[in-house]
Amino acid sequence: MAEPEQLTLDLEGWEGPLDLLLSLARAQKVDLRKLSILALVEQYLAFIRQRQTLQLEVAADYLVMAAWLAYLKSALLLPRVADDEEPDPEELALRLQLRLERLAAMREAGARLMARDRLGRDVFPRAAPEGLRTIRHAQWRAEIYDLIAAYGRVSARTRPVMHVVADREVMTLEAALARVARLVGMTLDWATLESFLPDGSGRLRKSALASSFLAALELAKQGRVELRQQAPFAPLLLRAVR
Amino acid sequence: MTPPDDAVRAVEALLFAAAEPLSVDSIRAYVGGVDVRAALAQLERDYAGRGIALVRRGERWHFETAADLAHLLRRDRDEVRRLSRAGIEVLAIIAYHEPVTRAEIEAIRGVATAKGTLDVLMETGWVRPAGRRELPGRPLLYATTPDFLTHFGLSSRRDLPGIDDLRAAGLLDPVDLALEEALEVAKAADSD
Amino acid sequence: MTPPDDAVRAVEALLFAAAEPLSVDSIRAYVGGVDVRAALAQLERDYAGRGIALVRRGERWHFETAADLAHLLRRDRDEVRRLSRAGIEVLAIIAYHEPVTRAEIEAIRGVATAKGTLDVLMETGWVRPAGRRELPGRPLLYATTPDFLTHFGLSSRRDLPGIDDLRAAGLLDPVDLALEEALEVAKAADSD
Repeated sequence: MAEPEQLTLDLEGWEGPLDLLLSLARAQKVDLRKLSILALVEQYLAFIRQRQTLQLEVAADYLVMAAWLAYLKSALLLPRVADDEEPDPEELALRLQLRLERLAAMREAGARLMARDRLGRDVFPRAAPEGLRTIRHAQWRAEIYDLIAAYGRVSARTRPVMHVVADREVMTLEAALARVARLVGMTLDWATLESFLPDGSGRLRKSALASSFLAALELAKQGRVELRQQAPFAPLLLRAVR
Repeated sequence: MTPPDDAVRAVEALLFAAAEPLSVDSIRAYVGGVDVRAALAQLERDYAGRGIALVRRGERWHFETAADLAHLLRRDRDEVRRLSRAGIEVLAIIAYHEPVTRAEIEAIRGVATAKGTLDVLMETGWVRPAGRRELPGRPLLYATTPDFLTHFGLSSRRDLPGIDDLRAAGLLDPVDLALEEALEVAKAADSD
Repeated sequence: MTPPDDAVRAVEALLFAAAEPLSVDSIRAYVGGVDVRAALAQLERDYAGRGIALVRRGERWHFETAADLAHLLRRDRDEVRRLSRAGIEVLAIIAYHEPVTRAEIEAIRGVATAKGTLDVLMETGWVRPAGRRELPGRPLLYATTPDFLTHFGLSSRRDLPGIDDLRAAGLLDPVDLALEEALEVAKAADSD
């Protein structure tokens, strides 16, 4: 039967119904393998009944266990009926016993574990080890392809304007203006526009002709040269203004 | 002490200076081409019976103070985390059954395990997730860590107190399996 | 080692576990009525020539790693590292344009270049400072090193493919795309 002092214990003190059952089993002071399951069941039911008569709240899982144990008790007490539908009460009792043994084994194992010489409590490592250091050396790697591809990428991003200009031979208006203004002062006579052009290939010559023509018009507007043309498409002549 | 050779001195200095236990491989990474295992064996002999001991914890080695001097050195301030009863029980179940799912832990304890209990155990560094069980829902498995062995002074899990007896008694087998075996035994006895 | 007596073992363990060097008095406070000085003298003899040494600093005692083994406590490890995209671009610009200032690199890349990028390149050993440009502020010039040529398998910088080679290899494709786009736009404008 439940011992009076256990009744004063709070249910919160147990980690669930199995824990309570194990505590009661321990009170039988026998090897769990020789435990009287019937006696244990009666203790549990008595304990729960006591709690209820005291009108204390009993957690649902304790009541579920109580109901199951009440069923087990009646099955164990009543004569066996050969019936495959009903689980064998001996087997149910055995299962409960096995569970209690396993929980008891783990509880004891936990206690033995905690009682070992524990690092930082009973045995100690060095409190102030020098420590080990790993010095990492970077081994830098890059492939030549990465390098030239990167340069291609940079060039692709920034070069288009530069390379278009470099590819074309042109004479700018400023250059033509300077050249024509300089050359026209070196002769007193009429001279054709073509004679002011620099030597060079066809493309540069075309560009220079167009620029020099514009330069001639600009210089005429400024009153620095005179222009003369005998007929449409005839050579364009220019002369410095005195 | 016997004057040690260079390899023994090197391993000794290294383990002494290390902030945590070292595996044979990491010792070798520092000291180079010496017979590390032979040096460890020599050190174990050199330190036998002294105030400091060379111990193996899992695959890692370290020096610690001799266990029998605990009474001189014991510090019981809050340096060692105090586990709750549930925490101790869950740690024991994981250590003796690993790898184990939470459902398996709960089957043994007969009670739902608060999430916080496993969290605390993981925070101590003694328990780690260890993959998943190939079952519906792929539940997470838990196992102990090398730090667990270090903290509890175990050379390996085989050193867990009483584990051989528990295994021999079938107390580490699930209840269903144990039940079947018990019934077999009973049947065999009947048929005699 | 000679099997030590209890006093020696106690002092040994205590000094090993202590966070700082201990005076004879504080050792005595822990280990009680033993001859601490005799124990220290014995330990000094025991550890002579080992990987660990008992040393006295002023009036305090502690264990430390033997001085001649300090070099073992560090391990060198090579790690292969790759340059970032910015790093390789800056390196390429230096290689093609050297000697070149940071401002010039930025002008060519069209992007501001972090100081760290040049630092990393100098760390690789492929780039070196190469004097200063005689401009206001005297900006530092950068150039490649002989190691650069070695690493990239070049006998001289002239081996680097020129712009025409790059174009032929399709490495300037983005330019052609940009050009085509510009022409498309011009054509569309004409047809209006």
